[in-house]
Amino acid sequence: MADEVDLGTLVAWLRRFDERVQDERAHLTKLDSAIGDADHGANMARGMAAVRELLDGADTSTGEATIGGLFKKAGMTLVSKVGGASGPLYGTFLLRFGSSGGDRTSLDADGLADALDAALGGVVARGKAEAGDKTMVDAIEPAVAAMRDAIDGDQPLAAAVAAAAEAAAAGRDATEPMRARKGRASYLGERSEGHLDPGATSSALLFRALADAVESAG
Amino acid sequence: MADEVDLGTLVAWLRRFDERVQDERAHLTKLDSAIGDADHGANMARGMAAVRELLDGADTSTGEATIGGLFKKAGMTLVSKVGGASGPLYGTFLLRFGSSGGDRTSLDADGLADALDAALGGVVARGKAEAGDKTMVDAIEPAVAAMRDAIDGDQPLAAAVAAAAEAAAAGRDATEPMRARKGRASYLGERSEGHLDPGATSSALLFRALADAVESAG
Amino acid sequence: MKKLINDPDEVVADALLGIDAAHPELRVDHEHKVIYRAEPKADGKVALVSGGGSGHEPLHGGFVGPGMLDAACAGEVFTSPVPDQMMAATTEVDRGAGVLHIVKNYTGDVMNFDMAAELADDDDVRVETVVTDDDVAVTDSLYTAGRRGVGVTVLLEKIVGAAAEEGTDLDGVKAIAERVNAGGRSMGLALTSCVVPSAGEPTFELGDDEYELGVGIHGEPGRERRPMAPAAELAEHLLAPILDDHDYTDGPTIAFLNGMGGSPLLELYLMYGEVRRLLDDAGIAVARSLVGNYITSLEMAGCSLTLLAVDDDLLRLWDAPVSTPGLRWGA
Amino acid sequence: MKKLINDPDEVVADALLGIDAAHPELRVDHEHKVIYRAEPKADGKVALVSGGGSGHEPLHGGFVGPGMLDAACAGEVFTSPVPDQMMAATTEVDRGAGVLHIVKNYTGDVMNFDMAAELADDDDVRVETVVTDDDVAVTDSLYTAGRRGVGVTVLLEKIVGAAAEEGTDLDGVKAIAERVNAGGRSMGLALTSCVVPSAGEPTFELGDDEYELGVGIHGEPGRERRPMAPAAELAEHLLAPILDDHDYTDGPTIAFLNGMGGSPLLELYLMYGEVRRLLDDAGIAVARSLVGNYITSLEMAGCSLTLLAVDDDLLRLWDAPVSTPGLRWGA
Ligand SMILES: Nc1ncnc2c1ncn2[C@@H]1O[C@H](COP(=O)(O)OP(=O)(O)O)[C@@H](O)[C@H]1O
Ligand SMILES: Nc1ncnc2c1ncn2[C@@H]1O[C@H](COP(=O)(O)OP(=O)(O)O)[C@@H](O)[C@H]1O
Ligand SMILES: [Mg+2]
Ligand SMILES: [Mg+2]
Ligand SMILES: [Mg+2]
Ligand SMILES: [Mg+2]
Repeated sequence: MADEVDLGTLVAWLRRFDERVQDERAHLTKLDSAIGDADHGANMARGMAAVRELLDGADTSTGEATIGGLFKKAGMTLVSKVGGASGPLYGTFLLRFGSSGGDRTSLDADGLADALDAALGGVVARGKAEAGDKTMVDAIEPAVAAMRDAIDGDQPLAAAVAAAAEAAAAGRDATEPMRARKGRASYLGERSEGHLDPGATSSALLFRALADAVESAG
Repeated sequence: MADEVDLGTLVAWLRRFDERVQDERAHLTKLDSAIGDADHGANMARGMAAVRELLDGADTSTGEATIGGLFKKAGMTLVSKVGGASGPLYGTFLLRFGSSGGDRTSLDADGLADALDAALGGVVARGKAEAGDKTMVDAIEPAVAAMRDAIDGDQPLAAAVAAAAEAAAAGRDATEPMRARKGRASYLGERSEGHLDPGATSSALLFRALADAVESAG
Repeated sequence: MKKLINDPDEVVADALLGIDAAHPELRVDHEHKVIYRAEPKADGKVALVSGGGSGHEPLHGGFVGPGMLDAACAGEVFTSPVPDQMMAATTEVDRGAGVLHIVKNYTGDVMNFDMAAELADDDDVRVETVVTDDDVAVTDSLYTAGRRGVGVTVLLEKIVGAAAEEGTDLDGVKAIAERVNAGGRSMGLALTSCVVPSAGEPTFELGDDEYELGVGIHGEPGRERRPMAPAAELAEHLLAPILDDHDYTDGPTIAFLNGMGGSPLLELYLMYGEVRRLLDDAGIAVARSLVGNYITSLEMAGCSLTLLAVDDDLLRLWDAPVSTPGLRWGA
Repeated sequence: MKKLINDPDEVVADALLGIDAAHPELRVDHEHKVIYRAEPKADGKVALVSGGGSGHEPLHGGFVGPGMLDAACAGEVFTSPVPDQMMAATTEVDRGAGVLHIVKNYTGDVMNFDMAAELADDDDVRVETVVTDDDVAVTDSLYTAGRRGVGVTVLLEKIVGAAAEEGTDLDGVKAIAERVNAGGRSMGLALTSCVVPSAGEPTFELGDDEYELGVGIHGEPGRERRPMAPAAELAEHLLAPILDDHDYTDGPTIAFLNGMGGSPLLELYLMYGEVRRLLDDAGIAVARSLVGNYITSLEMAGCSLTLLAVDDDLLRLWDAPVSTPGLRWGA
């Protein structure tokens, strides 16, 4: 197992996320129908298809390609193509991930955790949601925390991202009983209880894609 | 059995027609849904309810009440309350019936047949439909003819109006396979085939009501 | 049936209360169910009266006002108004120059307006009538009720209203009306049925994968049921029978994409885009466009297309000021 | 799903072709999906940019024109537009006096407009923003996303558009916008769901005997599901929470009965009649009325009620000429 993720693995992450999003498009929309406006699947699918096109056109093999360069472009692609709440939020996630990665072409476990932490910080700064508000933050925050814990516990990188994926999934599931206080679901008040949050669900796909990409690279 | 219909029986006729129309309102509308615009039941119910109010207010026991006076009022009531195709047509039917009855207060068999003939003539003049066009004429025309035949065959009045009612019902049934050439059903072309005509159906009720009124009076 | 109504048999009377409250520029005679301009037009000008069954709003009541109608008679839902209404309206709006009745060609409408005109004759008001019959879905024939009047009625009321406002006399106004009707053709389609309040259920049932081609504005079923198709194809099915029936290549046209009431405006614009592409291909010049819900069929989803051949004169009348709840410009 | 569309993911792009074809007085930037006036306003006047998810037509694109907006950014259906669109529009319409962004209070809209404003700052265009949040169905709180912006947005775009046309400066225009938003309250209900084209099925299911009270304009379910009731009662359920939240007894109001898209105009007028009766009873004076489909939710059946407190100044701005596809008078 590598103790680093290189640019190729990070690209694979985004490609896997795209695949999962396209597969789960109808499911994400169904979740958004229940407590939102039935567009989360289409939004994520449109955005990640555009990111896929970007990746198809980008040459990541040359020495000039950096994490910062690539993820900022990917983030701007989401911002420019998605709209809604998820566009700025996922866009900011990737932008901040890119800023944190900077000129590097690979990240060690700490570097990856830092970048994900920065990404989470971007989402929180943009959306002002706290844990428990029934948003994607409820999946991302525990994922980043689990990863940090695993690293602090000297677990290998692959185990750390696997823990993050599991924590994201658990965080997603935990949104079900919550009452939404942010985003469109908040309009439902107590009627938002009893439904998974669509954004938390797509964020769980994001961390699952990361774990899978790292495992495959291993 | 009386060989005349007096004003009381004619009033009873209109009241029975009103009752049948209110009972069959939904059915008439259903027929009109298939090949028209789903209002024939409401139209006839509204019109006959107004005629009923007229009859409730009219004093038909005094010497001043005449067939002409009463049926012209009833006809104008339909014209003023119904609208659509059936308002002018049923209105004209009663108006012409009234004109034919004139100052009389009762009609013998010939007088009744003449008045119904005049009424039919009014419907044809107003609507320009011929037999086979899939309209109320397809119920009224055979009814009047059957009545005339019965009288020519020296049958009693009650038998003549019963024959008229049966002929109207048969005429109604005969509209089912027809292709409409007049009225709203004509827009359907061949798709109008296979459905009873709503107006022919209400006209069959009209002649059934007449036969019942005469029989009860007998 | 779920509707924003109280008693299903009182829908028209109740709605007239709202129209009255919303439009101080209109006056509503609730007894006769007639909508008038609050300010009658000047003496000596021809007046226009129309009317028909309700459920087609804004037609006709929404087209009462300067530059368009003087009065509109509101019948029960999908039921022509009665002669008393047209008589009251005709007497009321006459300014000494006569009154044009604008009647959509349906048996009931024609008969009720006929009776009204017969009775109005006695009252020394000169009445002329134009009957619109632009719907190519219906085969025209001497032996049938003939074509229905649909979309062209809206364009006619606008154009003829402008002519009357200009001071054209009754014969002239009638001649323009007939010219408009002669140059207009329409075709409609429905994706869903409407629900007549007094009936309480959909007039017809349509499967999830079919549509009615050649539907009218009363929720009466159309000429043909077809498998559902993309908008580009639907546009062809609307346009082809119109172009089969009338040549629109030798002059400008007004193109009117009308909503039946239940289709989102977004979809109506989308359909109009498809129609325009086809018109361009066919070499037909569009001088003016109208897109929206103008002659509706309650909540029916679907649309109709109307083409109208125009010349400079008709275009000038189309562009003239109009100020009604349903159409307003230049004023 | 049956709709007048081609590819469900291309609905907005396709519809913009039709808007372009139908409205020579507008100019459509198809790449950015922005609708502009064909004739830009004069130099030195404040420009107004709005936008939001599509599916609410005529809002916002139908309100572009003299007396109202300068540009409208069309997002995907029910999805806020992206910052690139607002940036393009802002740069394009600025006449040197700055640009007001009119944003309905939804997380997505606010975030995307925020990003655009941040980026536009670099470009030396002065941008101010007003966020509408008039929907009393949503409990307002510092800890939540807050109230939605709904019906008042239409009234605000009209009034503020007139102020900008008069030459009011950016601060003044913004102050008027905030005054309008502060005096406006809305409440909506739905009888049916809408169908988002890319989703392909109704966003929510409603029984034949129930309605959603407090629904928004994105087809998101409402606050409460209630047994269906007559219009008179529905009107009470719309009005009561508005009057609970704001006092409208000490001055004139504009009353706005808006259709969600799928309810017949006849029913909207009927509802307005019921509302007016209640307003009369409550001693609330209505100076102006607006009834019709202005901020819709695709084919959703239902309506919303908006009340706006006005003074002479706001009324003058409301009455000022406006010439857009969706609202037009005095011009
Ligand atoms: N303020 C916020 N902070 C973080 N996440 C948010 C916020 N508001 C909404 N979200 C997330 O966005 C998701 C909805 O995204 P999407 O449906 O694409 O956009 P929209 O709500 O504009 O239709 C929600 O499920 C939630 O997870
Ligand atoms: N020209 C006509 N002559 C005779 N009867 C007609 C004619 N046109 C229509 N009808 C009758 O009227 C009936 C429909 O009446 P109704 O539904 O009340 O009016 P509308 O067609 O205006 O909705 C038809 O079923 C037919 O019997
Ligand atoms: Mg959503
Ligand atoms: Mg009928
Ligand atoms: Mg009818
Ligand atoms: Mg959305």
